[in-house]
Amino acid sequence: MANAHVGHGAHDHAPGEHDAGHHIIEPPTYYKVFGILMILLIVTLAAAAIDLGPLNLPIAMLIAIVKAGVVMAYFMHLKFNSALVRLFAFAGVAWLMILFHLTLNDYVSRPWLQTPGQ
Amino acid sequence: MVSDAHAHGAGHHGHGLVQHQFDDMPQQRESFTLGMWLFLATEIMMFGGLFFAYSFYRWKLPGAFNEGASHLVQLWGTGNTFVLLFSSLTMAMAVHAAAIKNKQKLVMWLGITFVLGLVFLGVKAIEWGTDYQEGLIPGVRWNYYDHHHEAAQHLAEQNIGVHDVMMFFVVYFCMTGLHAIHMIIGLGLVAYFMFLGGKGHFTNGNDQPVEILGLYWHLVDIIWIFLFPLLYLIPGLNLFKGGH
Amino acid sequence: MGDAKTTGAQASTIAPEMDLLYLAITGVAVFFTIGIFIAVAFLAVKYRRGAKVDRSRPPQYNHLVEFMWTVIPLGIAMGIFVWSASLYFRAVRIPPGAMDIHVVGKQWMWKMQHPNGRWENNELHIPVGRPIQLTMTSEDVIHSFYVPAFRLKQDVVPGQFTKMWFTPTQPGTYHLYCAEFCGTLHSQMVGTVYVMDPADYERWLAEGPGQETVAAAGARLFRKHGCSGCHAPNSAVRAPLLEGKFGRPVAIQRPRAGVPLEQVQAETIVMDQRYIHDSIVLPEQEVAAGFRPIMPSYKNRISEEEIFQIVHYIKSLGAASQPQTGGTRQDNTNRLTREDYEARTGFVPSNMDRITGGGRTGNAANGAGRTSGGANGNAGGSTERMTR
Amino acid sequence: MSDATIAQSGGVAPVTQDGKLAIPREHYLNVEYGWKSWLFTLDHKRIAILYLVSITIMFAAGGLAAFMVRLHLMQPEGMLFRAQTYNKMFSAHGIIMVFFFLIPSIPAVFGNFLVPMMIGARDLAFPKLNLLSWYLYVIGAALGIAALTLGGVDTGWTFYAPLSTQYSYGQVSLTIAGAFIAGFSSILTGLNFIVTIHKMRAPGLTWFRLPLFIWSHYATSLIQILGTPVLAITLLALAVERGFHVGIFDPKLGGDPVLMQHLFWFYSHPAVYIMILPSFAVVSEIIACFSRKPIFGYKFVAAASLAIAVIGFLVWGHHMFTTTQSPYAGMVFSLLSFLVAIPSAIKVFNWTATLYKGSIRLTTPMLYALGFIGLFTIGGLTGLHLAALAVDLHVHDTYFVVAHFHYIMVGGALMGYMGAMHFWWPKMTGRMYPENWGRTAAIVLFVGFNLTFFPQFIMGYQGMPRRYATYAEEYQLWHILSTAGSTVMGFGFLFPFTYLLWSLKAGPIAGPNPFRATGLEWQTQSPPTTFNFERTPIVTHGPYLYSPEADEILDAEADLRRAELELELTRSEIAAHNRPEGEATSGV
Ligand code: HEA
Ligand code: HEA
Ligand code: HEC
Ligand code: CUA
Ligand SMILES: [Cu+2]
Repeated sequence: MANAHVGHGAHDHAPGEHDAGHHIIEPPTYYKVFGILMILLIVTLAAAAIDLGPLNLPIAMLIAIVKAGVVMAYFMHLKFNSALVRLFAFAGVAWLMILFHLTLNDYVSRPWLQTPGQ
Repeated sequence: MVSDAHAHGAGHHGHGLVQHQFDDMPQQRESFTLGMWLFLATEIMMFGGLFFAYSFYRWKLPGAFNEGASHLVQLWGTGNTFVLLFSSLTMAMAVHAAAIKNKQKLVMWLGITFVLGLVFLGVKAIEWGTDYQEGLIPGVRWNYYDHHHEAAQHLAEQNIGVHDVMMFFVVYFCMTGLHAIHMIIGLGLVAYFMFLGGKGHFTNGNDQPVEILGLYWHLVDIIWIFLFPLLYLIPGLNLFKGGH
Repeated sequence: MGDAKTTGAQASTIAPEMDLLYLAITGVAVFFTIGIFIAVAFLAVKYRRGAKVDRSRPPQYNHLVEFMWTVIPLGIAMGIFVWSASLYFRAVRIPPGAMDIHVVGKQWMWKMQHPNGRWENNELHIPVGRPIQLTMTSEDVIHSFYVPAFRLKQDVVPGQFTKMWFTPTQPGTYHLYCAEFCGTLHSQMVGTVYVMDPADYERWLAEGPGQETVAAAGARLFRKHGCSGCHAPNSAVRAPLLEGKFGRPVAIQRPRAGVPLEQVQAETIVMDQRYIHDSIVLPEQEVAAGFRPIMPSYKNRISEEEIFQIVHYIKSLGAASQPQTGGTRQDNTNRLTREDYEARTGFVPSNMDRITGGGRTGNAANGAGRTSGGANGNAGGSTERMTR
Repeated sequence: MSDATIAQSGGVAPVTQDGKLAIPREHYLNVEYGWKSWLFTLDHKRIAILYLVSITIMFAAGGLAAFMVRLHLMQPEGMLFRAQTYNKMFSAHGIIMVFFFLIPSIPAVFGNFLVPMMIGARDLAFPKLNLLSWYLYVIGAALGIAALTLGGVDTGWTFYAPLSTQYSYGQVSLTIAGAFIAGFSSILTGLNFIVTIHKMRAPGLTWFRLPLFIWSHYATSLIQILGTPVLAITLLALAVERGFHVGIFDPKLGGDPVLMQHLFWFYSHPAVYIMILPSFAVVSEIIACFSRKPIFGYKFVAAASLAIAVIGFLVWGHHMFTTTQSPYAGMVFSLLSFLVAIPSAIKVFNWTATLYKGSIRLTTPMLYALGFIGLFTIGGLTGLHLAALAVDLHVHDTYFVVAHFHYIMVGGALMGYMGAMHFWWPKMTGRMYPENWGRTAAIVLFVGFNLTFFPQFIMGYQGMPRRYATYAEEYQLWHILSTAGSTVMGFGFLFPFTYLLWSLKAGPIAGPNPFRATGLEWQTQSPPTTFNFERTPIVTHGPYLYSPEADEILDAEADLRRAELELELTRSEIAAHNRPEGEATSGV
């Protein structure tokens, strides 16, 4: 929908879209990103070393999400892609959340119905 | 998709890099980028089914998952995470090399990526091999209760059933197995791209296929980024003790 | 079956309410269907090509109209939803004091047990006017307990207990169906529900003794076929004891041609139904480690049915510390224990504790499939099913 | 014959004046010949034809199985087969019809053919993927057929565990492999469409100038992309469980069978919208054309497609009301199921409203489209019965459900497919189908359809369970009616099968736009050339430039001209005196 322009047509692009996939990131950025990933890897391990009880899992996932985000933004150039591409990149994750949410909804609420007979 | 991009783009038809159905290069580039991301969305959904099964059983059988995960060697897992993250860097460098039309560097970075991928699979093979010897592969060789009599006894006391530990390993092998299949496909593509890259295919202005390959490679990496803490780190950190 | 009533019969308290809701929805459906049909037919005729009618300034859209035909169906739909959901909760929430009957589904039959322990197959006798609750599980695949005259069905899922309840309102005989596809004879997993006067029911209940349980039948066969001659604790032959072994790991050897048994590596598998079954028909295939393979094969000498019973008997030995009375215990809890279920269905349903309030305490969710096995090296064959 | 002529003259009246239309000299069908030109083609139109042929074969197979099912059920104890064989028969029927016929049907054939043409593109964005998707489909279908001939499957199309993983003796793994591969074919089609629709529209073709056909296909593609992978992984898990005897879903091995149902329906409910949305697409085009009006409330109809695609992902639990699913989850799913009915309602009402003040021609495609509205309405409204938690306790897994989904999938989706077949047949082949035969077949199918499936509602409510090889006697009457109806349907399908083949050789020549439709696909010759358009069209307006009033005038003029011509001819006839009558009129 980003590119609907009356009288132009689909491949007359919104400003900035021209660059989709053309944007060249210079290696130093990549090195920095890699450094961040390494730090995050260490943080992952450190977080696992501390026993936080039920918090361990969410924290581990949070770090993993940050890692994935960094990879997507820079290595996969998502930061420089059009909004449309970003939309679809997140559609997969969003739909997955539907699956998780509604299914766990079922399992979690199973014991709720207390029957007086019991 | 990747090969599609290549075969046309590389100018097999002898005229231009723009395929017949497209008007110009930007349109073609955007189409391929969008198409690849859609494909990645399907990959996310596909792995998503397994991630869901994982979450569900871990939620249902927390003790058994803890026990099962304690038999994985965290050092291998950590090493492999490093290897894959590193390979993502080298892949990004390969994409960059193609963009700046540097043939030597392109082939070099792809080569390093390839080697790193091999290392990853090698480590996985070692891990699985040990699992086999230990009888930790459900449906293939499962001797868990033989080798871990005490643990089994202990679990029984906690009311953790025979199959509950097995469930961890079923999920573990499904997830890492599917991931490994993706790695193998990725390696095949990287090798193929090295071959074509050596012939100058991607440094003639048609660098997009490499970028698309890169997207695939990074996604496989991202999936591992999630697999590693979910599978290896359940019992907390204990790098140097293999559970076996 | 021929005498079983079907449709018209509204034989439970919930049935008339179901029919009313059904009729209401059907009313909505008919209204819209007829409306659409008439509108389409009328417009198609009136505005047929060549008809001299006013076609000036045809409307392209109209927000008010769109709004109306979004909101009105939405309102109707929400109305139906509220009605049906509230009826549904009444249909699934079990009233206090319901009489508890246990149901086990298996390919392809139903087994019901009454509070006093009486078992029956494919028939269900119940008193009229009393709330009845069924506690159900399955031995193998998913089945579904369906009595059209009650307007109710509930899936019967292996590894879990499901419940349904109803109060029959009319004496008579009614169809009982299995509604979830469960394999070859799904369509013959049918039976009859007899709704009786309470007095008749009491008489019926009293006249039949508790029938032999599967495990008890197995015990009889175990003696009849001479198994006990070797496997009894005081037997002269050196053969493994079977008590307390079910569901536990056992060491075995798989003899290979030309290799002396002593040199064959032992491995561990879980003693499960398949293993026992194969031990009976193919004893030489997996030999209990440390024993000579002298056990004769009973292939073609014992029917599958009998093997099934023997297997269940051996399973019940797995709980040797408990009295082996199977389902005929007559204490006033009228609930089967974990062990009873284990003996009947081969595993303890995961929600056992919640449903029956009995059994061992512990993480109920962890209970599924505790005691049967089957995932060992050679299970790739076709012998894993013998639940008939 | 004469009807075809009328349709034709009603179509491009000015062109018919010279009395002769000709098939254009060069088009996509005759640029190349030989099997290689087909098996390696990258032309979306040729791939569409490949799909058409293979899908027709699968439909015949699935229909044959359906007919066997119906014959068997003539008698309570079953007429033809042992129970085992019957189970394999309905499983084969369901699996073929769903995975190998209905899911690919309209998108892969007509979507493939028309999406690029409707947006003024030369081809889909990824022609090679398109061809690959056809090959995947063929491999999947071949595996499916192989499984069915090498012993069959008896799990139903739903593959519920643990029946499918531990207890079924059939060729479950092979069938699963077939469905798995066909699934990827479906994913590739969807991916191709989305990119094409986003990136390849002709200049000036903004989103709200897109035909509704495109909107619906876009929504379909979204479902294909986001849903199908979950089916793939579920099938994979089933295969692993079956192959290695480990328990992912089998409770005896620690698994949870209801989890499998969740995963299965997460795809398979949205999949029913994969089946129906493309039919919505077709019906919107046909109704606009034959009532000579833009679709009423275009934007609402377009948005409804997307709404269905999204909400459709939230309702899958309504297939599991009687399992161990929690009543609260059931309630949520029930509520959402009622919500998803609303966009469908919007569509039905808007189509009906489109007829108002139109200039309606009851051609064959229009008959199918109007039939679609009626039958889909019945099917959809009975979906409300099923979505109502309480009622579903009674009718779940009875013939009421069977009737519900056949009303939608046969009465709706299949009728849409038949409508599309007739509507775009001239575009695809350059020749007209015979109008009278077409109408007859449409009516026969409509009658046969209702006779087949209406009785199933009745016996379903009376408690007749589905997937029963034998049944209680009191249902026999309804079964016999149903079988009778299916026989009528079987004959009904023989008509189009025959006359469409005939029309390939002998049908009247259609000309570029026999129906005077205004979509882009009609602005080029029939059959089109390989690249569809001489030059990329520039779009300055919406897709439905119809005006019933103007049309009536045009029609009247055409009629006048025809009358004059006829008069002239009659005069010359009288002059010639002995010329036979038939020849004279056929010249018109
Ligand atoms: C193309 C296929 C298709 C489509 C489009 C639908 C559409 C719908 N389906 Fe159906 N369905 C199937 C195919 C389909 N279904 C199949 C194959 C099965 C069985 C699977 C199996 O078990 O094998 C099934 C089963 C099925 C069930 C499970 C039944 C059971 O097993 O117990 C349910 C339950 O809610 C359901 C509901 C619905 C609803 C609410 C819609 C809605 O989308 C319908 C919306 C349409 C309308 C409502 C009509 C138009 C509206 C009006 C004219 C206005 C008036 C409207 C109101 C007042 C609200 N369907
Ligand atoms: C697209 C989907 C689709 C279509 C089109 C049909 C079409 C038909 N279906 Fe079916 N059906 C399903 C999808 C479909 N069905 C599904 C998903 C199930 C559930 C399966 C399960 O439970 O797992 C089912 C189940 C099902 C049952 C229930 C079985 C049971 O539960 O025991 C019945 C019974 O009457 C039936 C009948 C029919 C009939 C009579 C047709 C008729 O419309 C068919 C008409 C067609 C013909 C009669 C053949 C036409 C072909 C030719 C004329 C060509 C001639 C042949 C050659 C040249 C070789 N179907
Ligand atoms: C001649 C004595 C004999 C008779 C009679 C006999 N068995 Fe056995 N059985 C053995 C011996 C010895 C073994 C151990 C060697 C082997 O596994 O083959 C054994 C093993 C078994 C095992 C495996 C036990 C384990 O711990 O692995 C089972 C189960 C079993 N028998 C059941 C039966 C049943 C049921 C019958 C009667 C139908 C029966 N046996 C009759 C001698 C006998
Ligand atoms: Cu049991 Cu169907
Ligand atoms: Cu559904």
